[in-house]
Amino acid sequence: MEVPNDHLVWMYSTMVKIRRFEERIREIYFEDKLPAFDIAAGPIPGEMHLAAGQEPVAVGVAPHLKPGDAVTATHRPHHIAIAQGVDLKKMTAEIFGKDAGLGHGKGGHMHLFSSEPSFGCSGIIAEGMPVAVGAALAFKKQKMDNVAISFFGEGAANQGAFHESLNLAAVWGLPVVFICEDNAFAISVPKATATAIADNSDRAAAYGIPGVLVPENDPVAVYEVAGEAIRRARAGEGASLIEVKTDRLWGHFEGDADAYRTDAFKEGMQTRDALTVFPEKLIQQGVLTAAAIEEIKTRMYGEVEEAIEFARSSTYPQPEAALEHVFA
Amino acid sequence: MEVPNDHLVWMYSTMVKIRRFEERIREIYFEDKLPAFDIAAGPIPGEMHLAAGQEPVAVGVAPHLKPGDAVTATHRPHHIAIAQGVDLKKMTAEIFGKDAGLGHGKGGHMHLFSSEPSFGCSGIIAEGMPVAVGAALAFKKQKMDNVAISFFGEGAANQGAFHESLNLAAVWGLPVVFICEDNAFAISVPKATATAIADNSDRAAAYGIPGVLVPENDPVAVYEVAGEAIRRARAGEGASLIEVKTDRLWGHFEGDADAYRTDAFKEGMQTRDALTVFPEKLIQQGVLTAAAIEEIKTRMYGEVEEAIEFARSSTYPQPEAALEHVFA
Amino acid sequence: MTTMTEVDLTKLTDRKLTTQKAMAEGIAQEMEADEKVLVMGEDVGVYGGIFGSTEGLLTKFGSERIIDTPISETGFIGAAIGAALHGLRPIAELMFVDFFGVCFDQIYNNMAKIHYFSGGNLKLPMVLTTAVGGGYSDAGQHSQTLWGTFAHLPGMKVVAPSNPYDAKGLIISAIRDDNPVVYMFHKGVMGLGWMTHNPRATGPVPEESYQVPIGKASIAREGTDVTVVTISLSVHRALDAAEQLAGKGISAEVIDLRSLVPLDREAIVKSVTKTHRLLVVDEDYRSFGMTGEVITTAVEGAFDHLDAPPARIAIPDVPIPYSRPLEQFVLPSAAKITTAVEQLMA
Amino acid sequence: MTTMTEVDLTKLTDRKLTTQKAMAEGIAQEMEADEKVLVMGEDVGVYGGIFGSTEGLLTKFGSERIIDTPISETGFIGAAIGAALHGLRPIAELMFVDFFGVCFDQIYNNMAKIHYFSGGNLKLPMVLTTAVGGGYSDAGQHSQTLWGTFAHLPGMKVVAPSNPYDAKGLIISAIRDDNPVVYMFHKGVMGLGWMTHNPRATGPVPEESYQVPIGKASIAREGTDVTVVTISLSVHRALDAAEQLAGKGISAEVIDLRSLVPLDREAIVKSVTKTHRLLVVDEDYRSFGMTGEVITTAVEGAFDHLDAPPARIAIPDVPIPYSRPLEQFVLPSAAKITTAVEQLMA
Ligand SMILES: Cc1ncc(C[n+]2csc(CCOP(=O)(O)OP(=O)(O)O)c2C)c(N)n1
Ligand SMILES: Cc1ncc(C[n+]2csc(CCOP(=O)(O)OP(=O)(O)O)c2C)c(N)n1
Ligand SMILES: [Mg+2]
Ligand SMILES: [Mg+2]
Repeated sequence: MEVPNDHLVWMYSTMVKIRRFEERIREIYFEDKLPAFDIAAGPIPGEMHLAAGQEPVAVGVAPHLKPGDAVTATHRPHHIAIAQGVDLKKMTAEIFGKDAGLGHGKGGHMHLFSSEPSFGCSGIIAEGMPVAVGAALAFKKQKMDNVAISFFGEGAANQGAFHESLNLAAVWGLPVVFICEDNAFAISVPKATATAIADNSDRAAAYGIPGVLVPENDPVAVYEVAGEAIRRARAGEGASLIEVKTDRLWGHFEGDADAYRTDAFKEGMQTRDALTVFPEKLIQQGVLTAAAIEEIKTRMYGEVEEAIEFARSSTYPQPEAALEHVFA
Repeated sequence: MEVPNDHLVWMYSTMVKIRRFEERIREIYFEDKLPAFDIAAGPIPGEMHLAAGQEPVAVGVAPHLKPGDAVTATHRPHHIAIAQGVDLKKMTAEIFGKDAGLGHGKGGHMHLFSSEPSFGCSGIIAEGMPVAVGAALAFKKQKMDNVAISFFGEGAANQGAFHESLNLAAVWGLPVVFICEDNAFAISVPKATATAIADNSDRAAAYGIPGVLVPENDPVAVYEVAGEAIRRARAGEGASLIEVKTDRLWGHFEGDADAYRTDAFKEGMQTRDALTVFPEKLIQQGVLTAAAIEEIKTRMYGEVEEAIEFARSSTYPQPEAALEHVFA
Repeated sequence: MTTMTEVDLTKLTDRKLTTQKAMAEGIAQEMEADEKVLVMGEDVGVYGGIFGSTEGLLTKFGSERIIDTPISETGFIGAAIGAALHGLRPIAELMFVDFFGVCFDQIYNNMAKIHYFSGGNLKLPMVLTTAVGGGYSDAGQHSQTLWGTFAHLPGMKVVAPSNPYDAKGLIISAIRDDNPVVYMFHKGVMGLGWMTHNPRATGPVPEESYQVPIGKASIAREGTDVTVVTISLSVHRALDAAEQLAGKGISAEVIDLRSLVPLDREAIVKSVTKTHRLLVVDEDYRSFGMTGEVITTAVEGAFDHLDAPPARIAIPDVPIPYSRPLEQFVLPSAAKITTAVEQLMA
Repeated sequence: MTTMTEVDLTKLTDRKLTTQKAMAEGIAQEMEADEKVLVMGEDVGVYGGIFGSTEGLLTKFGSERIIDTPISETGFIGAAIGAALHGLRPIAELMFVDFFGVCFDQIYNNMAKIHYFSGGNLKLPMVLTTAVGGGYSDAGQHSQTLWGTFAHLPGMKVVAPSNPYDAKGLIISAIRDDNPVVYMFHKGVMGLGWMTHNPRATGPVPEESYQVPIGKASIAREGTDVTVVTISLSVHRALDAAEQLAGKGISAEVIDLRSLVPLDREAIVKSVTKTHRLLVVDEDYRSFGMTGEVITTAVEGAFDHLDAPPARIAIPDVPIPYSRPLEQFVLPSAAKITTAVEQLMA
């Protein structure tokens, strides 16, 4: 699959935006939490799962999506949401717990819901997988050519919902693509001690659907494989499973001492960081210049700063608003 | 694998016992329920899932078991329990809801529990699968050479617990054998509309364990395949998955009009009924004579009648006993 | 609060149906009216639902809209959520409520919370139908009601009809509701040919479409001496007891809650304020459930009106046993209600 | 019912631990004493449990007995059941109680019922440990307590310690119990370095092994004017409120239930009989839960002693919201308790 230049540039730009976003959230997360770390304190309290390193998965898929497509993501959702074009200001405001947030502050970072584009995520492992199947069912029943994408971690692939979702999608021939972000760890538990086989993509055979491995954390590789899977889905040829070997650069959540991964492993991730490797390739290929890269960074950083400014300056919901929205 | 003659005879005899048991339970089940069928009435009330037709699976596995091995079965448990040698009198008394039953009448036909031999079953699809994994874990931790066997229906193979159990068993290298009784239907839902692939044995690849198909409802075929899987498990070589194509001769439960299966399908099952086919083979092979078969029938029918007599003549538990045994 | 009397007057009809047929008719009428409604579940197709809840629907609407699923409750209930978010109005059937443990995350953490998490932006118009209750020796994994468990967790409405009229009206209301509604039908109120005959399971049902409001109790029988609050099949038990009690000069008012969420607290308080005595009857487990909630509601709203401590009858915190004498011992019954009321009056 | 005063006298010690260290020490001592005890769960190994419940155990006992599992709660909790039936005494950790929906069938339908179904023949000596509670903006799928849900369903004991002493004594009792015990530790009582500092999360813990009885409440503070019944972290809130109230001349007795199953009804009734007033404080959802059960227990046992209708504070039947002002609005607090008690006394 040929990748058009504007897609390459978009992918890179979006990777920059995501990384910057995660870095800024990380900084702000620690505001007012130190010196004695207090998870409940600061402008962003609670658990915070950041996706730095996993940008290639998000940006490799998103260019193939169109309005009406549905995406479900996990507890580590920012990169996916940003790539899909979820309103960054509202999303950031939600992470800050503000009334202007996607959920008026009710959901927080693990519960970002948007209807246009259709995005949802959750705090329960594999919870979004059947939901994506259902979105795809709705598309098929309504004869729409939309697709649903379900992102999940390699740890989630050992949860029962994975199995039920893939079987349902396959037996009903639904337009859904399951994308496993294999960062080799589920919190501290290495894939090798949790998963009986090396590649979850091989599990596709248990459902008679295509399973494709993307062995490197490269946006172009993801782009090509996801493109084909989404094309199939849109054309009524059914579901696919993709596994991408990717990297979680930081701890499982912020505050995680990350003592369960060796220094060598961590250095390896730094060396192959797509945020460094990919732009180098783009320069080599003549797609981007150093100057263009600087321009992109300035622009993306600006967008991120604007969203953060928006979130910071927004007001908190009224306490009693907690009682609203239990029922429509 | 050579099947010793005494095993052949034992398998046939046990098949006769199981079939007779199911036939007699069926007859008694309808006592006092007619003319207007009332599920709550009669000596055996409630749902009744009988296994006539599936005897080969039960008797093909049991000869390889030894004391201390653990078996978990399903809502359709009688054939497995009888083959494993669960006390027939106590089991029958439980089905009759009597105090002399395995569970003093508390469990009933879907909740038969025995410690020697170790047998359990349940009313929830796939519920016994993780339990078998845990029994195998206990055997491994305690350095015992026992194995655990988990029986389940082909419908259960689409339940999340199937996936989690197989992965756990594989990744921990446990001595457990998963045996799928594929009778092509989950109540009225045909396998083809529920399961994305033809043979669940192919799903073993998703866990890196051997998966073997037994394509015919034949005790010897089951014996051979189960024998090898149990040998592997006992030898510390890990888990296996087996699928046996078998037949549920009657309705899903008693009272089921069975309108969802065609006459042709039902006739096919009758033609290939192992209770007819297998003894013919044994006669041909000179293992049994017609007279020996009669003798076996007499003996087995007698055992069944004795158990039923025991159950019938036992007393019901005192009503207040309902309050006991919530806690040890 | 609507009384049955009001209902009978306004909706007078000679047409009698079983609860099961009334429920299936309600679904069919909504499916005719709105092509976005569809049903998914195990054996809802050719079998028509193990308890007849979807009888005849496959023939009427075809397998595109009446979908038999694999035994994958997490999968298909989660799929119903996704479908509800994307334009459909699915009805998902959990064959027995007892099976909720394999799929409760999708129900209580996802279905019930997405509207809230989204700050009201996303709506989830779906119905979860499920069979509840015991009394026919189906043992501990096929006889529970568990409505207390569902009602305890916020974000889903919970209804349980006791008669054909309410069954049809409530399923229609549930389908039209923009919120997730859990619709619990007791096998013993369905009027199934293969269950013990229950005359109260057949009753007048207008042919046209109508709604019974969610969150409103009904007075199943008016009375002045004591209030019996209950739901679903136990309404029948209470009505039988009330008849016996009438013979003994005791006038019992029977409140059929019909919904647990929202709970019609006003109806409870109003009746207790009138009668000064309360018995709560429940086929769910006793502790941490419906009986405690209803009694507390009465105590909160009518403390000074209570002439005696409220009493309760429920499953005495044991799994449902299989054997008939054991099961009958733990189930509520008209006899137990009669005795309890007599003790309350003493 | 044991009072804290008794306990402090008999077990006098200068040694102070956090609740988290006390719990881990209790597990370690039992593992040393009985090689059949083992731990399985997500991140219980090198991570030591996300909330430190298994800190140091991997080093002490190795990966044969401290087993990191895949994210397969149905699988490994079911496996713990199988292991318990075959000679081991497993502790299975469900990382957050909020995740129970993916595995509840194994818990409530299997673990809790096998002993009963077997007519008492099979025993299930296992412990399910799980973290509960909110207050740190972890939102609606990571902040629930849900103990009411567990306590409603028969066949499992349910305990929730509020302090280090009880944490150690209860985990030891749970491990030695031949029944399934659900051990719920509130993140806010653990004394974790990365949570808001809570002085009550550190306290005296004897080094030697000891048991705290399951099913016995304790009087966390004696008082005469009003009874505040609660559990887990809300005991701290109630104690804070009781101090404030003392300053206003109101003497509040604080009952720490410690166990919900079995529920120490005697302790509730005894205290209410003395004080004549009851406030129940719960961090679980309000309706169909603990508050209703405790109030009903008081009404059943001490109706004539109540001078005012019992009151309750609990999560007002909404999912736990993320944003700090929203979450604080729905959580119980010392201030809310103080106000409610003042209203009760008025
Ligand atoms: C059902 C359930 N079990 C456990 C958890 C706790 N948990 C949150 S994230 C996580 C690890 C997930 O690993 P993976 O799926 O690989 O995603 P990653 O964090 O690596 O992105 C775990 C165990 C949960 N949220 N839900
Ligand atoms: C979790 C769960 N879902 C649904 C059911 C209802 N149910 C009982 S048996 C059955 C069909 C099982 O089919 P299969 O596993 O093939 O076993 P078979 O009945 O054919 O022996 C179903 C759906 C159940 N008991 N548990
Ligand atoms: Mg991972
Ligand atoms: Mg089958």
